[in-house]
Amino acid sequence: MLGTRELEINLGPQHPSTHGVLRVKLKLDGETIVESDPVIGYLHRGCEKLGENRNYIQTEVYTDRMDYIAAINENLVYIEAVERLLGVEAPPRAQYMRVILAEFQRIASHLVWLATHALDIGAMSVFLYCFREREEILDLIEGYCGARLTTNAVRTGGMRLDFPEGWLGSAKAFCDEFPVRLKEYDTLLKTNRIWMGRTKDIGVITGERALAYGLTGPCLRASGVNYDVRKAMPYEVYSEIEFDVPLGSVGDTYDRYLVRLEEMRQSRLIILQAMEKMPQGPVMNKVPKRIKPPAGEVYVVNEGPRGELGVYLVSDGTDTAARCRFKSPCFVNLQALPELAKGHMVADIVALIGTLDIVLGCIDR
Amino acid sequence: MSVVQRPELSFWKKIFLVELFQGMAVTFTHWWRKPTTEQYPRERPKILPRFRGIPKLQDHADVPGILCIACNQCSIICPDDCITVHGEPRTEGKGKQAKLFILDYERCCLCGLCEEVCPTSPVPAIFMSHEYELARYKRVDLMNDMKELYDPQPTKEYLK
Amino acid sequence: MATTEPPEENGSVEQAPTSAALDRLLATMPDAVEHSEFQRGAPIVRIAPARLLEAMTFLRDDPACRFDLLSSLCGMDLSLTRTDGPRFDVVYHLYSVEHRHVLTVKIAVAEEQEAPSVTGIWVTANWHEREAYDMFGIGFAGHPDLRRILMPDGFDAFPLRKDFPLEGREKDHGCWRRPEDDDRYTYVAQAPEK
Amino acid sequence: MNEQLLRYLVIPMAQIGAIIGVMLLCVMYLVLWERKLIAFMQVRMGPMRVGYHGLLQPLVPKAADRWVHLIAPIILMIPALACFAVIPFAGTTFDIAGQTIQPWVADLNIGLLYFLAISSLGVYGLVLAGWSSNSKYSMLGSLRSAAQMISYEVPLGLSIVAILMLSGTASLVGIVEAQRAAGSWFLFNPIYPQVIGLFLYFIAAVAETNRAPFDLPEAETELVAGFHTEYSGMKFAFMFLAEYLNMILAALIVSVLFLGGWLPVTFGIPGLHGLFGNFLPFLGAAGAAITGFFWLALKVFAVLTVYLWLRATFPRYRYDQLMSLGWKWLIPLGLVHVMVTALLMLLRG
Repeated sequence: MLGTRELEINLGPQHPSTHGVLRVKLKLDGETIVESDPVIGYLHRGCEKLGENRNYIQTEVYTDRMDYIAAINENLVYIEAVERLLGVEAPPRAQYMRVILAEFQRIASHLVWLATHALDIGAMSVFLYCFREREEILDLIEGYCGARLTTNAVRTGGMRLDFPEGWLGSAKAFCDEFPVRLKEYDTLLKTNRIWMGRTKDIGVITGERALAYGLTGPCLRASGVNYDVRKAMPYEVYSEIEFDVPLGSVGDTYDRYLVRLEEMRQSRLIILQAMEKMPQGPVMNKVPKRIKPPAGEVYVVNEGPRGELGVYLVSDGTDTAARCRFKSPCFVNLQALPELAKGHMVADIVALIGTLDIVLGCIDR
Repeated sequence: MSVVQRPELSFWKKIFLVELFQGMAVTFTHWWRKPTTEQYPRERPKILPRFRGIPKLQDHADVPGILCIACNQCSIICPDDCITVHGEPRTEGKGKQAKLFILDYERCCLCGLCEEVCPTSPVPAIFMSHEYELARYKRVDLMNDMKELYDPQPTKEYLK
Repeated sequence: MATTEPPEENGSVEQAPTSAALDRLLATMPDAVEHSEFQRGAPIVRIAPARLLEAMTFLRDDPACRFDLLSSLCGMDLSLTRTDGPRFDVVYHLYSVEHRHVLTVKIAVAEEQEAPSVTGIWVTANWHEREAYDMFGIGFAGHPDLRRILMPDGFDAFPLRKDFPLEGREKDHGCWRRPEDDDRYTYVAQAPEK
Repeated sequence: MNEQLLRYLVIPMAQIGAIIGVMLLCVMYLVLWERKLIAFMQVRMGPMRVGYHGLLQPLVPKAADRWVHLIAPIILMIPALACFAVIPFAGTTFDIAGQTIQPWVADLNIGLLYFLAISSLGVYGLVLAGWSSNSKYSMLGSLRSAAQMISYEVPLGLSIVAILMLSGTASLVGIVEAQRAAGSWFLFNPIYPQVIGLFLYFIAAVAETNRAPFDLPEAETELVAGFHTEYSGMKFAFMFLAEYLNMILAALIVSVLFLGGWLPVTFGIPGLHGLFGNFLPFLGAAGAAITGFFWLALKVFAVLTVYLWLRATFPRYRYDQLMSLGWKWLIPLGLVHVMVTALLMLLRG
């Protein structure tokens, strides 16, 4: 009996371009995708359960293992939640240091995104150029806190150590020659017709639909919605730093590429401003050795490179949290994949996974 | 907030593939730039002073005997419960010192909290060393007791 | 009638925090709101589960509130603290891009009872509710396909409940068995026979 | 009788053996050169501990039907090697120990047609390989590569038609002789410089050998290495070798057709036609042959470097864009190119 049946194919969980252990059940009609169903949970380590059985100092060690590409942003949002529970403020110098490190981590995270996104679409050299830049940033982060990826850099009430001498000099050196490198990526990709062909009008999503899906970060701003937590609800010292929030117009993969490139330039400007305005002074406030915040709850939101990082902490007066919920932006962004992928070709789902910039540790927690 | 502008290829650029050649020029110029990779086993990476390798024990000249005072602060703070310490009265001077100190490398996540909370005076007894070659052939080697925690792990020179 | 607790002072003298959205909600649907309070400046309101969908649609569509982003939806197991009332809480964190204000909505859900699903209002709630079901076992009435999202499908317990041990149940553990002739442990994925 | 035997059996066999040996050697060094060049272009060192010895142990997926699985790489390999018979490696014939030896295996007067016919047999190998591995990924990969190779035969052919018109003969030796007679490479041909022809041929050849921006069938990021997913061991080595042989072949054809085969680099400039004709005058004809071979090798090396340069720079086309580029852009361009060549040949006599 002759008949055509849709080809069911498994993308992942062992697949070079799923940015981690993600499995997407694809239903193909020829080359076009009829239906896709992402399956997650392969990297679930129960960070929230650990959060409820470890005290506030120890749980921070687990936060940078969730979104291992934007470690300092995860540490920062968790520590801010603990500080708001305790009612403690970090001294101004520490706040500026946090902004500098968070923005460096954002650039590093965007570089990993650009590297893997370009490699999935075939531009091998961009992958290696991006990692060369990221290497310099990781050396800076290692110079400060001692680890490249699992940073554990922020402490409740400020920062444990000040910048080592010579650190600001090399940070400034990086910021000086970074624009030249960005221009190289642009000449290689931005106006390249093959790149345009592979990213224009792929995975288009309108502003309202993006908000309905709860998309945040570059994916939302590429659809034209102006929501950046650093501007909407400024934390640390972002209110004292002027920077620009790039928005897209069409909301396709090409816009998300342009928005993230522009964000890297803005992050560099933020770092330069923060380094100038950073006052001298202590880096740590008086904080009790055993952190026992008063009973209550708090939901703190930061702008991570992938979107809105949220921590919901409920404390019952003891030194371990009653409920510790990590809202992960990639978990929400990945949910939009089936709608974005419908009707595109198999090669596009690779570009779509790249443009959503998902990190499986952040999704599965 | 500024809307990013989407460049359009002009007709002539499309015909004469200008931007493709620009792209090729970028890779061409990279040809003779100095390569940034290091040949790992022969060239050793430069370790920055604050690098957090595997925790190790250390002693200090002005404190006789074992520096660690077996106060168990590190084993309390450790998120993965890797450290077990048993104390004994100090041989010289008063107070306690560590009789048995087991650190389980297998579970250690190099977070550096133990070095922070260690209260010993001149230098923290347990400190984050600069060793990063942590592979062992047998799981049993990962449970290090005091003797192994003191001597730096020999880095065989890969001369091949 | 809803009582608005005086916000507790946390050392800094600031005028009592107000939330336009909360007042708007109290004005239009006083009976839906069981209790509302301010915690560190953030408005928190507890709504009767029966009136949840109505309240949430109002919060999203009302021009004064315009909560178009459901930032996070999560379950909470209160079996240790709230022993008398229903066991679970479902917490919704809402945000309005237009007015830049936040609101936390809570509903109480008993163990066997099902919470109304808000996937009709915000599509993002789909996976959040699946995770709440997967972690706590809270059923959501009206959810398109409520199945486990993080844990393997055959898993029969709810890990984030307070009574689930941190190290996991004995039954899920495989064990490291070391045959005599070889000194390397090999992982065998079925429970050790006592 | 043994003289006949000698001329038509022993010498060609020796030549074939020499060609296969040299080609396998330069495939290995081409692979090494590719990894080193792309590495340098990407600011890294590339393989430093060079120990390339492709002897891998064989493996066959159990559900595959064994014979087809075995034959597919062989079908891929035979056309790649067979096409070398027609390539003129040097210009002058020379004699050793009394026997005159031509620096090519066979000078067919339908040389170019032979090349086109044999090289398009490779498609069978791909399809069989994809089909016999009995896995969805290989299936998709092989269908894609078959469609791609077939649709890029047409622009390949069109760019060759212009050369046939200019040189009047299909034998590759004849083509290079025509370029010598015309006084300059076809690329800088006074009547109608074949720039578009070279561009067309090069793009089609890149697509034909599944390379650079068109390496869709083995797009590792999407289909996990396409049709040779399930291959390993000697069979994979065969396929790998076939791919690189095709690449060298395409570079050879570009050099012979457009860059004047064994003619020295300065051939185009009026005054210096024969300047570097013969590096080793004391060897006489053999010296000229060796220098001719050297020039050909230099041009092939340049063309291969451009191949690798493309791979380091450009992202990958999607399947349907690839097809539309081939059918909507390259084929019309090819037709126009042929017409213009014909027109100009008529006008300029």
